[in-house]
Amino acid sequence: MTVKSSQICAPIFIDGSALKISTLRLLNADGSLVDDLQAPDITEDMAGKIYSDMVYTRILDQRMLRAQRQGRLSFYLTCTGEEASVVGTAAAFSADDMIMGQYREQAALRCRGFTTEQFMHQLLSNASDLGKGRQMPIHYGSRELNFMTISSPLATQIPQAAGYAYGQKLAGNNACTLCYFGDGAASEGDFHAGLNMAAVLKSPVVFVARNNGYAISTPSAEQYAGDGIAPRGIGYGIKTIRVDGNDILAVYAAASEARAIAVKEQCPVLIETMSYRLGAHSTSDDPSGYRSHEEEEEWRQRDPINRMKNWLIKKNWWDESRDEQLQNKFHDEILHELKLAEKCPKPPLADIIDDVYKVPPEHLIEQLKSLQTHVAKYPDNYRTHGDGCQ
Amino acid sequence: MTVKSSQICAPIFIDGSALKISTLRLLNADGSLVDDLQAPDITEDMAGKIYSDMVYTRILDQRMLRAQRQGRLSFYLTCTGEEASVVGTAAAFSADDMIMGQYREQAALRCRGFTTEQFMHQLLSNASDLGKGRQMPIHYGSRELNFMTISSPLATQIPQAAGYAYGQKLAGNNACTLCYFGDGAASEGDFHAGLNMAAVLKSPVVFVARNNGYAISTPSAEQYAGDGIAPRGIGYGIKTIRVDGNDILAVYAAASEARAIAVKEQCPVLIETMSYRLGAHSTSDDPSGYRSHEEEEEWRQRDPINRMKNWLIKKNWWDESRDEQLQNKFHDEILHELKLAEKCPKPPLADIIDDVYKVPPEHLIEQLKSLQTHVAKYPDNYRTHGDGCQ
Amino acid sequence: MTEVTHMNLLQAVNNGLDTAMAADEKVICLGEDIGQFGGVFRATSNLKEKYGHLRCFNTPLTEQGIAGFAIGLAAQGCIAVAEIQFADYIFPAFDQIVNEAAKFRYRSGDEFNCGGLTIRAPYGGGIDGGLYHSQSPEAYFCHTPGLKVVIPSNAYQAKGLLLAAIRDPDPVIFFEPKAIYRASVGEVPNEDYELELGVAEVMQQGSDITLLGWGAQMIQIGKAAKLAAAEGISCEIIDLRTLLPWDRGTVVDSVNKTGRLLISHEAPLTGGFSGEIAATIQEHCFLNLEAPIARVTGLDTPFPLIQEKQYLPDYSKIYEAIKANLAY
Amino acid sequence: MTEVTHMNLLQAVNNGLDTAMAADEKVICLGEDIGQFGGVFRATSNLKEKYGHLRCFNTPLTEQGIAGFAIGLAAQGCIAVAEIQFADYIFPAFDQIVNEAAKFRYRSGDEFNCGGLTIRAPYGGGIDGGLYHSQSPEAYFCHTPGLKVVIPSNAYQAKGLLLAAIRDPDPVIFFEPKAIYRASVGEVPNEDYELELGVAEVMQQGSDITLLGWGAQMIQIGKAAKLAAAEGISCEIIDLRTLLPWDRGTVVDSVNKTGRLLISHEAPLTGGFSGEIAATIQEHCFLNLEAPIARVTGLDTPFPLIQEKQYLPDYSKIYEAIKANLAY
Ligand SMILES: Cc1ncc(C[n+]2csc(CCOP(=O)(O)OP(=O)(O)O)c2C)c(N)n1
Ligand SMILES: Cc1ncc(C[n+]2csc(CCOP(=O)(O)OP(=O)(O)O)c2C)c(N)n1
Ligand SMILES: [Mg+2]
Ligand SMILES: [Mg+2]
Repeated sequence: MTVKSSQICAPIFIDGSALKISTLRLLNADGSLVDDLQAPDITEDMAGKIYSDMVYTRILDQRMLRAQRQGRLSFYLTCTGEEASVVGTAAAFSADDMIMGQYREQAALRCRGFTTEQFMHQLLSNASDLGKGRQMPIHYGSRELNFMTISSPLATQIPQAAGYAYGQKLAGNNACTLCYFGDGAASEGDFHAGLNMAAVLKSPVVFVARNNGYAISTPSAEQYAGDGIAPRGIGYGIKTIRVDGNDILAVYAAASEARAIAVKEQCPVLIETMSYRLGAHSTSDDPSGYRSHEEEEEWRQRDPINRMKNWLIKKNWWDESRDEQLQNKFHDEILHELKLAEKCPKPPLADIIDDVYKVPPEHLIEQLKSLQTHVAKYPDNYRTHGDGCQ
Repeated sequence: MTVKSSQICAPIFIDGSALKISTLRLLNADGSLVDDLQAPDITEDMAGKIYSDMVYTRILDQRMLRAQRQGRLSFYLTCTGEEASVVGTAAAFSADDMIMGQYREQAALRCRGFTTEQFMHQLLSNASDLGKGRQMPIHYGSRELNFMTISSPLATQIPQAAGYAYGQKLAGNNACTLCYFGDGAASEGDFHAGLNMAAVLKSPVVFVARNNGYAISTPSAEQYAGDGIAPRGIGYGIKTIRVDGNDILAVYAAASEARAIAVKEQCPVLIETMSYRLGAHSTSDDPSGYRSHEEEEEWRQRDPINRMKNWLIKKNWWDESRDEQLQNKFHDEILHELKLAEKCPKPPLADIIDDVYKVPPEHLIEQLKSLQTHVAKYPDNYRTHGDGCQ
Repeated sequence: MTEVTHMNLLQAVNNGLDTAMAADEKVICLGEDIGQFGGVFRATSNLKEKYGHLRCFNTPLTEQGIAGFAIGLAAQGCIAVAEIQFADYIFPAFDQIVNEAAKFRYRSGDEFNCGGLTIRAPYGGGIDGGLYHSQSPEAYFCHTPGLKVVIPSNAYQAKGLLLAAIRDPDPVIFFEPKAIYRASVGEVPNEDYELELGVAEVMQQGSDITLLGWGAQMIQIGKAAKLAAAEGISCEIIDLRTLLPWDRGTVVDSVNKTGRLLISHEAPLTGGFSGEIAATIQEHCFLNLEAPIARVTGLDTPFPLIQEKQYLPDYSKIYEAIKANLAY
Repeated sequence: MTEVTHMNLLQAVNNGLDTAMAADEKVICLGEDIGQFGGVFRATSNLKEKYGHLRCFNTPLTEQGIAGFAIGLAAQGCIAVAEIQFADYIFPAFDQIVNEAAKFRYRSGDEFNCGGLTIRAPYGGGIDGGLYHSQSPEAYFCHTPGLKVVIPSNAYQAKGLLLAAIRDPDPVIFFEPKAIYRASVGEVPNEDYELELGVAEVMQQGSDITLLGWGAQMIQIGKAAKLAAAEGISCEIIDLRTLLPWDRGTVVDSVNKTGRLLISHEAPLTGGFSGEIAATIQEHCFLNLEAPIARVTGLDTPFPLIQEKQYLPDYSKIYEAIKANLAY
């Protein structure tokens, strides 16, 4: 009797590092293509839109960071350094596809057409905020744009995305779900549940693990001991790819293919984008306590926006003066909308009990009434800034 | 500029089935060694003890199953078919090592020296049960034997084992933890948390995934879409092996080596034992609703106890008449102890508030007092069977 | 004339699920072992056969995943009915239920909701289940705005409340008293019907004391009331049915009439939902209360095995508490 | 004479951890970002430097893992002090805390225990945190026999109660009122001291009404009492400090004296721990109560962002409730 090929007859352990996953890369830092590859399948229009959305996001982030420092916003969080990971994936999906993000994917929302005004209303918790001023800044959401409202508890959107995509499969309209999460969130139990369920139940969902090296202060070396997130996909039986997250062409190519697989084969796909969070975790954070300037500088050299710009220029699709124009336009627009939004009213007090249930039950109506009576008696104690706006 | 070997330049997805893990097997069904291997490193004494513990467990299970059908126990659950996976692993560990099981590992407890009397007291919720009659049958535990009390919520022991082993590492006494769980439990979020934390924090714990093909009625094809549990170990960066769980020599060899690695390298190791749950999930279950007799029969042919017996006989370490003697001895002993235990008293009422806290707080003492008054008034409503025993 | 069938509570649950799935193809059932096998209690028997594996399926063994997946399904527009095998195993799903499902509509300003979600779980003692097959975790969910919590106490309620829960536009936690899955038998209409959520049921009129409970406790309360009646004590019995939001008006009216209230549940005393009810009623009926509101509940311990009978709030404990209350 | 240092509540927590780690090398701190970085609030500043990465370390981002790992550590004999970054994120750990830690000793018949476990988490509103950086989940844990629940309201208590919690032989959930992490400043002894768990603190004697609370609410209660005093109303103020098991005796004595009770907490009303206290006190002080027990709490909604001020039970709401109670 001989040993079948899938058998071994000595207790040899497979090393934890046995499965090394390569990284897809198409674009060099100078904008040339790796190995003189063929030009990837991307139109000038699409490239322009992607680039524009990346630049917009960068400027929005810079501007809002400053606004937060000036005390005009209570909180902010940038996508800086990861614009290619986010726009490159989101751009490969259709408007019918649901996006379920973590919180650092404002670039995807921009890509879907969220307006500057809408950003500002959310960030300032205005009455016109689609979320009615209930959540902290950056917790965007829009039914119209199929962008699920952001939720702070990490990784909860992962099994939800598996379920949402299962519903899309039953509906049979060839839409799928795009689900983002970070390298830190991938340690939560919900990650495991969500990926495994999507694989077993064949949900058409594309998971994008944004591996940016940190979860607040925790470097990935203290987050996992394996080779990142990608090998886990294989463990679940999910088709998986790792890409250079600062290489827009690689990200877009992988995402386009991933969406095609998810919809055609009605199954999940995992993309791990390797990148770096260039800024602080959020405006509450100061990274100097846990990482070096040198490390940051090194990654700044690999800026995804510059890399794409170099490619666009090489292709004669772009030039520096148009770049400056674009930046100025965005800059002005954002500042203008911020100022307008600052003059807008806050949501009315009565909103406080809405949407707990579809119809407010009696006890909530009572609680609101007695609150209104109280607030009327002590108006000075409950003033909210901002009143009057067109 | 050339592509580094870890880079790819086309969006080729790694297939979910890319990592196929082989199975360690040393022993053929007839008791001969695979490929005429060298005899493995196991003494006659150790082999005898292992075999005896496997046989004991089989007989205990058969006898208790019958007792449950006769209404003498409220519940039972057998290890039948998986004795080699359990004894073969437990036997490779030292008495100082903590065992944290799921619930189907009574064979490991036997291996540690739990007596028949102790089994009976737990199964009958007697006053002499170490667990004070508080949990359902089969929820054994013994501090003396370093066998953590079984808990019903699945997979909770996995991160606990990672923490327990971390404590052992700090204590520096070269002990480690042996943690069992099933193919179903491995879908819980706690599995992910536990394995990842053990890998990152370098806990000396050996995880044994008992893959027996089912979680109650759910076959593994509806539990996971990947190649079982083993590839996940690689994903976490954990040294991993898969073994034929019905092959005692393979299991023991893998477990011995795993323990050595865990203690020497102070890190986790994962073993996946491929086997089959030959009986029902528990006495509350009837497998005929979800699987075929043929499938069961096929696996019955691979019975781990028979396979080991054939090997022992081939080695002249055993014969059929000793086998019959041993079986009879266990049979009689178990029946005898069951009868004795049935005559034993149940725990006293006052026990009901003990161990909620180390010292019962005032409100619990009050609740007990009023309960005692009430029970004294309605003694007939609260009789528990079984009184008087030596 | 409505056609009825004699069936037990478990069959009524199965019938309710069947009715919901037949009426609306958007209704999906999911959970551990609920497919082929029909669930460990058989609440989902035959549903996979009837409606296919896409609409009734086994999930991997992960309660947090089940809840999360079901929330996603509901957000997409499906009506998701998830089973948690035992209420004792609902805790791994606690974050998904309490932080996600309960806040889904609120946090999005009604851009999104998961109102199509219903989570069913057998709960309570009475089956020799010990710590982990006996718990009554309803109070944890009643402290969570955004959820509805519903508990039937008989077969008729089970079908009518379940259908209402499934179709309710808010996420509902539906606990089924497994101790009386088979013991509680009654006539159940074959047709599709709903019992309004948020409305308590006055099971018996009375004048001396109000007895309030839910689930399997209604049987203990009924027995105690009979014993009391034999001594000339007239008990009003209220089955709360929906715990969140609860029907304060019905309870207040009753207590204003009887002047006394006793609440009973299996869950431990401290932090149990009887505390909330007592606190509210003492506020609203202060001047009409003739004695302190009494609570007859489980002990403040984990649920024991061998002393289950002693642990549970049974009819004799309720009966004694009625007498003590009247003697106050 | 005891040497003291002027410090805030956060520094007192840090000092308490430092004291515990210095006194016993079995004390281990773990949690997200608590190593090098010292935690997002800096409660664990310098502990990794002082005691090494084996005793103070970052964990992967998994609350269920943190709780499970810490339970295992404690079972092994270590004293595990786990941080959950925000109380809002304790729910993924709910199963490990409620089904495991709370029942560990009981289910094993005292063969094993995880009494060495303490779980710390900043909780409560007041930092513009909205739904997920503001919650007060204490009531969930107070319904769980086997746990102790402790909440300090100032720097002195924070150190003394934390040291007692860490060394207590039962698992303790320790919630820190983050709104007053920096605002609450006081003299804290440099030495090692413990404040007994299970004992409330009477902060102010009074005769007209008892005001009861915990955490950051003590500040609102204090302000309201001052306003009331200006109108000649004498308030007795009790800081509960330990919510489970709670000091019924002290509260009963006080209410028997004043005849009135007001309880305040940030958590939503329904199912909040004030319900349990009110239910118990109406039972024990029935004949001495001159008015219904009042509860001033958060609304029965998720925690809002822009309307946080309106949502919170502040001094003016407490003051109005005091006057209404006295006018009853
Ligand atoms: C369940 C939960 N635990 C903790 C937090 C606090 N928290 C917010 S962001 C964050 C780090 C997330 O890191 P990662 O997933 O890598 O995303 P990144 O910020 O790097 O994009 C933590 C710990 C949270 N929001 N939810
Ligand atoms: C958290 C939790 N969910 C559900 C259950 C109910 N349950 C008990 S055993 C079991 C199946 C476990 O299967 P597996 O892990 O493969 O172990 P096996 O029984 O095959 O040894 C289930 C679902 C439980 N005990 N705990
Ligand atoms: Mg990250
Ligand atoms: Mg199994």
